Amino acid sequence: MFQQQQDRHFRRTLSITALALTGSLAFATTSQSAQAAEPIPVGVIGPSAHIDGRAIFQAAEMAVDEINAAGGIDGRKIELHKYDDQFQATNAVRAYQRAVQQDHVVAMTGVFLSEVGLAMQPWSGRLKTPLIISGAASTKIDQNTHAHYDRFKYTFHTFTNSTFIAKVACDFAHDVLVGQLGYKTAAIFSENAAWTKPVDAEYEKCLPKAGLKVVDKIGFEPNTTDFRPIFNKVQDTKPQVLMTAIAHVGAKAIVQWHQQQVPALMAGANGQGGSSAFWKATNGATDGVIVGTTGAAGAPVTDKTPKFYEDYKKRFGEEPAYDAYTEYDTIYTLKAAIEKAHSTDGAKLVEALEKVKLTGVSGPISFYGPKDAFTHDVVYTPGVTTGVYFQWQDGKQVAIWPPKLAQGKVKLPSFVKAAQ
Amino acid sequence: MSILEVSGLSKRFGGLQAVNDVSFSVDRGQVLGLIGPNGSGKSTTLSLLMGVVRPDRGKIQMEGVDIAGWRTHRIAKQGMAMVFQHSRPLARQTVLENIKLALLPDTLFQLFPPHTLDRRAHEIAERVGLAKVVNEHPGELPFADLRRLEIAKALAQDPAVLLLDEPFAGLAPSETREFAELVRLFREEDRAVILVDHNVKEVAGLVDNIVAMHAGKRIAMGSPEEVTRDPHVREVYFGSSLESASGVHAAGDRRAQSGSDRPLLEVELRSVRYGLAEALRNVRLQVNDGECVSVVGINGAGKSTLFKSILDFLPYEGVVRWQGQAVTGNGPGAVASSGIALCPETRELFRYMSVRENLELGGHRLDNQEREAQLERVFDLFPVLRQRQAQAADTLSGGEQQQLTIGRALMQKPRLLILDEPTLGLAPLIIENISEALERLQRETGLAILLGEQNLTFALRHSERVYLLETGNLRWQGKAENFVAEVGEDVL
Amino acid sequence: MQLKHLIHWRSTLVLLALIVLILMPLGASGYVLGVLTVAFYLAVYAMSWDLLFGYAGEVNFGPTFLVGLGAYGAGLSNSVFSIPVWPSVAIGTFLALVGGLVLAGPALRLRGPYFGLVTLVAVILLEKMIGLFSSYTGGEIGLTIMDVLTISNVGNFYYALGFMVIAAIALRTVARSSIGLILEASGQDPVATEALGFNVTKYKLFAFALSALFSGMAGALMVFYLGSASPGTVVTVFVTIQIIIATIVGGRRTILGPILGAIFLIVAGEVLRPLGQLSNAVVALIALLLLLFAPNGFAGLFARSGGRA
Amino acid sequence: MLHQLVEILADGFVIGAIFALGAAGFTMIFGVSGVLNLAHGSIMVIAALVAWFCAEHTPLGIYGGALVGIAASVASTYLLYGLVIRPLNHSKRIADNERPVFVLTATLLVAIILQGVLDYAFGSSPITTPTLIDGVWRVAGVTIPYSQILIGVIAWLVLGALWYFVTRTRPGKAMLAASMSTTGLALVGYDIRKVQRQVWGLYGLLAGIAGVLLASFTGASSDIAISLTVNAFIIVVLGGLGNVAGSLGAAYIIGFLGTLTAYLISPAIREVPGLLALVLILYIRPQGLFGRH
Repeated sequence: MFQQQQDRHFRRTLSITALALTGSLAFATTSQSAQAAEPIPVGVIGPSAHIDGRAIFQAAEMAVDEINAAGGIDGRKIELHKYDDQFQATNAVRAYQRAVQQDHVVAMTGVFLSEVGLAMQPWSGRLKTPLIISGAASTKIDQNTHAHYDRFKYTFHTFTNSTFIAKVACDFAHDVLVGQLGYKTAAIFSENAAWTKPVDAEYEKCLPKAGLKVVDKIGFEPNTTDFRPIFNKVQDTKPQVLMTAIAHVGAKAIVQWHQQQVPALMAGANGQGGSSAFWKATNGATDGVIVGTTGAAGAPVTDKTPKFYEDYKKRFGEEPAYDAYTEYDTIYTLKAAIEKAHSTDGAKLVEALEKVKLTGVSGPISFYGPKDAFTHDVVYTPGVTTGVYFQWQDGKQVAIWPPKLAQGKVKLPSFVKAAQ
Repeated sequence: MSILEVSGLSKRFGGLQAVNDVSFSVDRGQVLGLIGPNGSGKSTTLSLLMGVVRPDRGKIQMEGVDIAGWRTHRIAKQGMAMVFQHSRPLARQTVLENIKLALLPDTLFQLFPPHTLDRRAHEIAERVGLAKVVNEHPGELPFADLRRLEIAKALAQDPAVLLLDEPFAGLAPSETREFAELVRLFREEDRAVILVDHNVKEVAGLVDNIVAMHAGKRIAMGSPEEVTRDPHVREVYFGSSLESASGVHAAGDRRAQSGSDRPLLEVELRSVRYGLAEALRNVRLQVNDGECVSVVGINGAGKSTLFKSILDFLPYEGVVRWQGQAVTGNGPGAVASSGIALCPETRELFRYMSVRENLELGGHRLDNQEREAQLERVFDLFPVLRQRQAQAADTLSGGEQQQLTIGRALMQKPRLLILDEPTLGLAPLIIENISEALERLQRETGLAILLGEQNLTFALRHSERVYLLETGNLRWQGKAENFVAEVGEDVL
Repeated sequence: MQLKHLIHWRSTLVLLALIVLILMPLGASGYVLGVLTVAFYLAVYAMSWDLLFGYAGEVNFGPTFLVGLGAYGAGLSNSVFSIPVWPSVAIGTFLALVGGLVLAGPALRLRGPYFGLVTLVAVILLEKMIGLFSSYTGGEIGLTIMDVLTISNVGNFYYALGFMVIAAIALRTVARSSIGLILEASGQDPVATEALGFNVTKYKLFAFALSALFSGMAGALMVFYLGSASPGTVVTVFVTIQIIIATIVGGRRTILGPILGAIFLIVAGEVLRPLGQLSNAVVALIALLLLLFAPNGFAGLFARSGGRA
Repeated sequence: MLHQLVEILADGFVIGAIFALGAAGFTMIFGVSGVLNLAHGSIMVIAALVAWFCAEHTPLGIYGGALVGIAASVASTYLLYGLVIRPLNHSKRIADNERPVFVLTATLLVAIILQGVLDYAFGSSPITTPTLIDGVWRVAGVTIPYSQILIGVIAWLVLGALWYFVTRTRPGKAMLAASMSTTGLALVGYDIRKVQRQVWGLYGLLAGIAGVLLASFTGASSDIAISLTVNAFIIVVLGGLGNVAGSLGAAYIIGFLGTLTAYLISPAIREVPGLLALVLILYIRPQGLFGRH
């Protein structure tokens, strides 16, 4: 009886073992194949289910197709590898490992969530492969690179970080909100996310300088579903403008602002607001909202911007979100670096990237050095790398700032009060 | 000094005084029988002793130490062990491992038991008659062996006081004898045994003393003979007396009036199984139009299984015919719609719905006028339901709920009413109410009734014919007036 | 006989599977090792959960409460207080242990879905706390942790493998020991188990402590592997779901099953990566089909049928 | 202070009603089939997203879209019941005492599958369906959008209809009764399988309506599914499992507690007092606030 039982047990353990072995072996062997030969593999990562994630993939695709059509990089075609991080940091880290060790990409680009970017950052050093972040805004990324340059030097950031985002917003506020509309008070309206903390801090510093008194600071969780309590409180302090710093919070805030007819203009950094998909998601409630972004509706931020905008819209049937501009530039920046380095080696690419200088669709691109506070972030030049502020007017993005790009004037929504 | 002395033990659950000032004692080498009808508080008493339920008042002294209110495992270590009526052995372990579980020390610091444990477990298995199945899994064992396993586990603790909750329930006569032998063995080993059972008869030859309980109170104490003779006990069990009960033969006259021999329900069950256990075998039963028939038997004899099979809640081998048509496999809804109404032991009321809504659902197939009329009849029959018609069902007392259950069944305007233990746990007054209602129903409507009861008085009073069910087999059938003569007190 | 089982198990599974796994770095790419490293940590979460859920019968929807405490305990110690790696791991593990005992409190009072709800609440509250103290914890983007166990793929692979093996031996030993038997009995019928003289409270506390110990330590170690800790990686309900799927798919109450389940889950996720966001759905679909057609999981597929009701 | 009170009342009124709709179906399913459906939130989101999609991308318009969304929800509950729950409930390979765990896990897996499919089909960005009517009502210094009032009114009309249906009509009563005792219902002559199918249909309907209203009130996206499920779970446990009226009360308690917290303390910790209250209540009354015995 015992013998039999032990036998049964033995057989069972053996077969489990066999399964584990064959499983892992099969896995190990399949993953050995596919060595890249001629083309240059480049990775792009983002959450494909998200408006901004989709924008990253589409922009990368477009840039790669253009480059390949024009003969590639030194005659080598780019082979784009897409990775969906599904908003999960561990998933992204595994994808990064796969990209480098399996698909042999020379650089990873994209990244929408700051959480994902920060999780991938340590791996850029370990994998010795550049990570060029085009979508996440967190200033922390650049601070980390600065503080631990040796380990993190492989990380670059083609999207202006939060601090600069706020600086641009203040410049806009000074020119338009105060200068044109005569507003005097503002409330900071920002989601509680890592990328918004530097924005809040900067807003508090620079808004008063721009001429807007900060009468309230409203923070809320990114997953807030009901904004009525928030708008309710806003009306106690009666700000004339809500200076936004939102990206995760999408349609809900805007729709309820519209539905509740909050008598304050909404303007500022707004991660999703640049895409026409957002107009649809809010059913047009976003009409009248002013969005600061990297490019808009063909406004010639640089001379390359209008063509990109038109091509993108034609190809994908929607307006590019903010990170479509930066991701598109990222691919071209990478191209420039590879050409400069005459190599796809990670360390050499880092050196080349540090020296790169070009004009993209989002503005001129060069990176801060190791000594600057925001190491490897794209250099901010006041008055030049400003991006553009536009207002949603009847479903169209109308650029209103900076003046040289302006296509129209601010139109106040019916429920927003003009300054006396 | 007695090893266990209980005094003034009391426990209340909400509105129910489950155990009321009960005292008794038991010595080493003695078997004490704790008897009483269902709901009399004897199982609760065992739970109180074992510390599963904390007593409100009273002392439980074990060798001079008051263990009332102690946690169960401490009481167990003090030398008390209990065989639960329903307990679940470890299904994935063998019988031997289940026994070894009980032998394990209560410590986190011994990962693997000494080898002597194996021998001990085998010895115990041997003693309770499980030697042949030590390497089987409990799921493969017949019912009696599962009970043996429970006893083995209790025995493994080498208890000074052993509590047995209905050890004979569901056993065949030969098995009952084996178990009784085991209990005698415990006595010889100088253990004190407290044994809960429904009837005196079964335990009379086994126990030294009996405590009889009713409605939470101790109503008698003494030797089996004394307790059997005790008028109070007899009344609780038999109402007035058996003879007079079977003497009330209004029932026979009634059938003569309706004068029908047409079979309404014919049941031929070859076998009904729960997994591997066979709950019923070769049961044939017939109910004629307008007749009242009862199925008697103790708890676990298979009455509920029989009724559930008739209503097609359970799959079975065999056939059930209703008015000549086989209804097997039609599903409970269809069987019920054909005119059979069952009042299950669990009542199955719609607990958050009002009394009236419950009744209306019972009569959902009637048109409005008919339903109102029938509702009136039910209210006539059970006036308390009229008063309580807006109350939610689960706010009613037990007796009221039972009346509602019957009322809901009557709303279906059935031709056959099946009642499963309608008197279970109810006060005499309520039982009287229900009794009268049933009589009225038969008299006025010629409704056929199939009654499942362990309360013989009640069963004999209402029925013309009786089936006696014992461990899934039909043991006796015949006219109610012959029951006492032919089976008599044998079943009590 | 219990001891024999153990030796027997060691001699077959550990020797065969372990040898292959130990030799794996010779042939496999860093990517494969990286994937398996994560799978090993997930396996420890799942094994620890199996001890509570499979053996002690506790419907714990909050394994990540323990994992998260371990991860954040270690991560904060390292990044905020600059405590070295191993002491940080110890602190995280200790914090998880405390969390395990806290969770055991309601487990002793509540049963089934009610207890499950409390554990769910524990996870949500932990997530909220991380959000509220974002100046320390980094909020939703999490902590960046500078120290690492090692940056070598092979080294990390061996750390994870070694830890998983230790956890598996420890958990399986306990599960197959007297304590496991008593735990299983108290999960099935606590009253009857008490009546056999066992202090059920003691065993439950022990089970929670052990589960917390390993899941907390795994969380702490994983943080030093990943280089970051965020709610998304160690706390959210999605991680809980992964743990549950790994256990159920691998086979509950086997301790070994969850390892297979975890490897399946992670490897399948990677193999299906080309499907993009549908990969999760497909993995879940496979798991659902397994549940419907092979309810005992992988381990059950290989156990001979019969012997069980 | 007064305007805040008005807003809290107005908000809690709508939120509570939407919660109640979702939870009523959830608890009935538990009563009838013993299923704690962890895919509950996903089903609400299916309705929301399908409704939004049809309203935006097809000529059906808002109302047509809402109907299609609700139909999608009903279809999913039927599929869930027919393809997953029923087979599991009848599987001979699963021991009876383990069945609930299997069903629970299966619904969890369904939730993940749905999340993936929804992400794939609609993206994860939150959407809101178009407002039914524009404009606001200003009262006591408070602005309340007409659309919110309308949503509240619709939610209450549906709740009223549900109440009428389950207390006044025969099939409705049968379904309510089934959630308390399926055996009892079979005993009075109902075909249980049919009633079970009906209850799953009703559940789909309620979850669908709740989902569509939610999409219009606060917006919806695939990633809120889990929190919707947790919310419903909390409500029905508070209300007493299987107790429809109890879950209505609990929905309002949770709704108002959350709204009060959001207004008076911070929207960031909206759920926390509800969760704490839940833990507290479970300690004192493990059978739920309105549960009996």
